[in-house]
Amino acid sequence: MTLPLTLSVAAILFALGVFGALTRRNAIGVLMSIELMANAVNINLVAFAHYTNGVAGQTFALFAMALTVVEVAVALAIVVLLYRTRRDIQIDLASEMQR
Amino acid sequence: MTLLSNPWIHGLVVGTPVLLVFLAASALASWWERKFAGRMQNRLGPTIVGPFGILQPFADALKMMQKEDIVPRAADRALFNLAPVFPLALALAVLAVVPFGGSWAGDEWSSALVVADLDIGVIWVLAVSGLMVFPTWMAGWASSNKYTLLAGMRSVAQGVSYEIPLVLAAMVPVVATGELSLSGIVAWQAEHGWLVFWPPGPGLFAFVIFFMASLAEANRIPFDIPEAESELVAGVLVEYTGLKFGLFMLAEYTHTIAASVIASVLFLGGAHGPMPEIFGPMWLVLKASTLFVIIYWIRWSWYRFRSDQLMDLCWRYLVPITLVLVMITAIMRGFLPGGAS
Amino acid sequence: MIGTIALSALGALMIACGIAVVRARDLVHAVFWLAAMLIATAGLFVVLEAPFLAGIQIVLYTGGVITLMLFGVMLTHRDLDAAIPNPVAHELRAGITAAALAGALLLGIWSTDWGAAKPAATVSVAQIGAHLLGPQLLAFELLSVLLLIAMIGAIALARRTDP
Amino acid sequence: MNAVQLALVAVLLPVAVALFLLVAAPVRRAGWPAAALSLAGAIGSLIASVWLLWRQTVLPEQALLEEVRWLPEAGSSAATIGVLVDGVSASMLVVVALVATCVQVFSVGYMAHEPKRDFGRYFTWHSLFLFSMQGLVLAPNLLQLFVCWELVGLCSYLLIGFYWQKGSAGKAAVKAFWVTKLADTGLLLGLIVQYAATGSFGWGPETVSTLQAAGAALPAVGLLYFLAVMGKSAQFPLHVWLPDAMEGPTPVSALLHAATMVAAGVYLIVRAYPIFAASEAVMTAFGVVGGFTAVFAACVAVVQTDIKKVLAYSTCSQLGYMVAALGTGSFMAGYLHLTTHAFFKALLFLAAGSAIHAVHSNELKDMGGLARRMPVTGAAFVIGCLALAGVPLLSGFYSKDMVLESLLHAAQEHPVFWFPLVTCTVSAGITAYYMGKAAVLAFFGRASSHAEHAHESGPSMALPLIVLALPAVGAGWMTGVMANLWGVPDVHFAVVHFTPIGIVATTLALGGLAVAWIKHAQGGLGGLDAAFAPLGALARSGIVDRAWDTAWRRGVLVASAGLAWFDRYVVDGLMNFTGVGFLEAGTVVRRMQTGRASDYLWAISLGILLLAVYSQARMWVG
Repeated sequence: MTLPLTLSVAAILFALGVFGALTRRNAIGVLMSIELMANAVNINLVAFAHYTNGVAGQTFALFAMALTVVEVAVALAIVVLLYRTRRDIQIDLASEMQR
Repeated sequence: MTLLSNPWIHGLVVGTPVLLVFLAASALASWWERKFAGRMQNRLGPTIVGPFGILQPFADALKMMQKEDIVPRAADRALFNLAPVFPLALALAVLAVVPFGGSWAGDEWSSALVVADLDIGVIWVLAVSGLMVFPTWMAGWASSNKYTLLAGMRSVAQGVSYEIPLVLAAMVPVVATGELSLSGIVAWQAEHGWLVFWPPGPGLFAFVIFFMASLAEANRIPFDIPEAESELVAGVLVEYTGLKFGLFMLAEYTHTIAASVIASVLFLGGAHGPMPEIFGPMWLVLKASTLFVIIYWIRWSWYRFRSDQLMDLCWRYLVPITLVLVMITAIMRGFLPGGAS
Repeated sequence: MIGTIALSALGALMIACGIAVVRARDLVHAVFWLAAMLIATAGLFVVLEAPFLAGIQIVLYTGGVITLMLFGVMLTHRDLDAAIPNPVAHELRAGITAAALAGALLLGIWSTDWGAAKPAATVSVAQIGAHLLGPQLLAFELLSVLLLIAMIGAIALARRTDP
Repeated sequence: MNAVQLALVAVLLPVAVALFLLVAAPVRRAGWPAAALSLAGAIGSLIASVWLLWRQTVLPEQALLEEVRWLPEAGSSAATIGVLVDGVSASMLVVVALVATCVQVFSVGYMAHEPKRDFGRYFTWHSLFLFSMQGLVLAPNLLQLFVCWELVGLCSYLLIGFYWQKGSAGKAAVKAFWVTKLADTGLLLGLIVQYAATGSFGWGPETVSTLQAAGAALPAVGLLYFLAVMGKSAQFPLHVWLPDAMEGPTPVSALLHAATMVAAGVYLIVRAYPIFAASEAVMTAFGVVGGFTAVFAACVAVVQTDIKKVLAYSTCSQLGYMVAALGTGSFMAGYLHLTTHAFFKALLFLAAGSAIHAVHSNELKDMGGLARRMPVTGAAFVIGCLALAGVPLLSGFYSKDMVLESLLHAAQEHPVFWFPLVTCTVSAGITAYYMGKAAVLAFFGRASSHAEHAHESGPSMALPLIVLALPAVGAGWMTGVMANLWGVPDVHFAVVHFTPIGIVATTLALGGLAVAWIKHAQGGLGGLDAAFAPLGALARSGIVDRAWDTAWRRGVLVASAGLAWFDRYVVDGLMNFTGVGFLEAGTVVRRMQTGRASDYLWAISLGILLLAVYSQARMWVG
């Protein structure tokens, strides 16, 4: 009972993250939504680890956390750079790649 | 006994006195500081309320309760009102994992009098003190005041920076003893010697750096850039009045006390001392008080670092030094008792 | 039973915080909602008997990620943030997609027979450490290299190029 | 050190030097340090080689094979690289290292007037060459041999074109390169055929038997390899590059185009002998081509007036001997002649180089009477000349005698070998004549105006001449030892021996020398040229080159034109069609690329959703 419950929470959080990433126009907002998704993944890892006696699950969650921190650090550096070059961080405005 | 073995009930039984004692101590600390500062500046400090003015903090509390609670119009009301709640709670939460006493069973020391003897006590302490920057920042942001905003920003920068030497310095006891719980660390020290002395070298340096980083985390002089009365008026507290202001002030003392206690536990052997084990809490109080006095001694005799000097000290000196210390400790661990496994 | 109740409560809290994160108009509020969500996750980890991870979750996420985000918000804050509203169609599209995704995942979760899944014993920190420096040593070392690279990369990106 | 380690030192020391010099440009450009390093590498290689040879001589060790896997293939590896140490490779190793060391010492004096950076470049290529050649010698399989084969080809190209500022040198280098490349195609194709048929690049008995079982593969592989040999060892009609290669510095000619690199072709035959020996057609081809090259090149040599060209054609001719001898199945005769020839031809070239250095001209008419002014050089040239002519007791006599004898034996069994027998015997006389002529014209008689002020070269040039003169004289006496070393059991050797064919050849040789002395002692280029006039005209008209030009270049041009058409309209057309198609498709697809991050994110989410639905659906269905 507890496992599917946990997984459901994670799934809903993941979907919320998707929704946020799609609707947020601010780059940091998008980043936060991605954090939601990453967190959902971590919950899954820990939940499965709890039910499979797996040290590996927790280790992987640990790795995932470290990777998230890395991702946020670099992403925020990019956001700051974006802001510095165009005084705005609306991601829809950064669309040079279109052409 | 069976009832006490339930962690929740145990926590309640031990936690309530701890909570009360430390709240009272925090209150007293404000009186004490004023006295101390007065003496250092050749003044008398509070004298009117109660003997030696000892009831001054309670008078202050009464005064603050009477003051009008002002919320600036431009403020972010929710955050503004939420911010004062956290600091005190967090500062007290740190104390939850501290063993206040202990006893010998043959050659084995076992720590006791812990609210919650977590296996990951050190992590708990670091996590909670890591959270400490948020209320400060919250207050700074929510006030919509340029001074508070600047103070909040500095606070976050400083908190994030000094978090690293703090964590790394705290890793020295962890690595040396192979324990993550505070009671385990204290037990190790009781059996093998306090970590400031043993292992010789890294323990002492780690202690000094841990102490410095704690000061920075608690925004004490010489690391009180976030407040910096002379530049930022009163730091993040500019817009706060009445009880909220009082809560912040109380939390500041609690925080300082908690930092002293943690440093004593991690490096000075905690409740371990000569004399029978019943005096354990006394030793801890003594050690923490000494550190507390040193903190205020520094506070009233030192000047404040400039912002860039602060960052310089952290990133160019403390972080590399603590990294090296952790490495040295890891190597020495092979030669320490219970190490070479 | 207590576990289930705690899980449900924490889960509800987390979902509420999650909704707040994606819908909060003020970015700063969103950051704090996110912080709350992450701390609630740490609580969830405690319930799932992964206390070490809970601690690390708080240290890393709140100490690191959230602080960084606060910085990001501060450095790039503008009052115009709410000025450009999303087209309704856009929101609708996102909502349907997310809802469908949640539906599909939930369907999958509840239609699977987890039958034999029994909670295992708490994993000690020592076990995690042994696992990290044993079977996962290579990944561990690679991660440290990655962290270094990320640090250098972030500095190189955000550094001001003018002297 | 054990044998394999010694071999590795011999091969890796030069490459270390070469790589260092290639990378460390300042050292290379400084000139002298580069020469010193290169020389040190060569001497180290020589010491290791001699030590190795000594071990192989005194210790009756079996062939040692040490290889590492390379070119991974499913389950195993398709190829290996390594070293194969046996008597054959050990002796060749010494020959190469000795000649290379002598040539490098010689070059220090000969090239002293070059600009520093050219000087350094020269020695860098020399080190690279030494490595490539040693690698070729030690190759345990045909693939490594092929790689080194191409590397020596590259070095040859670089060194022929050393004076690239001079147009003719550049042209000669390019010519050498692409004539040999045409031939190398044979080696490459042969390798492909062999690998397809046997799955191995080796030359061992099992490979040969597999090849044999594959029917036509064996002669095909053998002939394809022989094509490469013809190119590298300058066999008619692929010899055209060798005379032109004389554009390079004379020490280079001595090392690459007389003693070692051109011998690589013959060495290939020696190494992969089982593959060739198993096919009669290939062996016959050896005999015919070798025999014809021997006499043809000798005749052309007669009419040359450039001392280096004389020697170059002479090299062609002698390589013909070796090939023909190997065609008879006499491994010993061919390989012995390779060894002795390496010494005396290097000696001849270096002596000629010394003379050229003194008179600043390649032409025989600009020399004369040099023996008195340059006694060491003169003596060296005469010794080399006599050895090449096959005068008894000198090294050339023994090997040539053995070649002719083997041809006689073969002729008694296969009539077709009468042809190489006759041509080789005749060219023994012609060789003696043109070498005598060259020696007499250059070193005796009246000095020309150029030669009057000539004087002996410095020690760095004289010393290698003396060192090389020793084996040029005495290598033949070691025939017995070498036979042992190479595992050829039934060789009966005596320092003084006469066979009927030997007497005929010796008589012809002495006669040739006598005619040369009589006709040319007073100077003058005339002599027997009249007899060879048609051939001279032929050589001067460059008809072989012309033929090549027509057949090869024109042919290639026409074929290229066809291919170009195909490329332009069919291949490019296809490409253009594809490109335009994608461009058009792109303009359509481009509309999907809104450039808004959230749209992309939406697409990703949709993908995840579809995956989730798919996995669910599969679970329900299955």
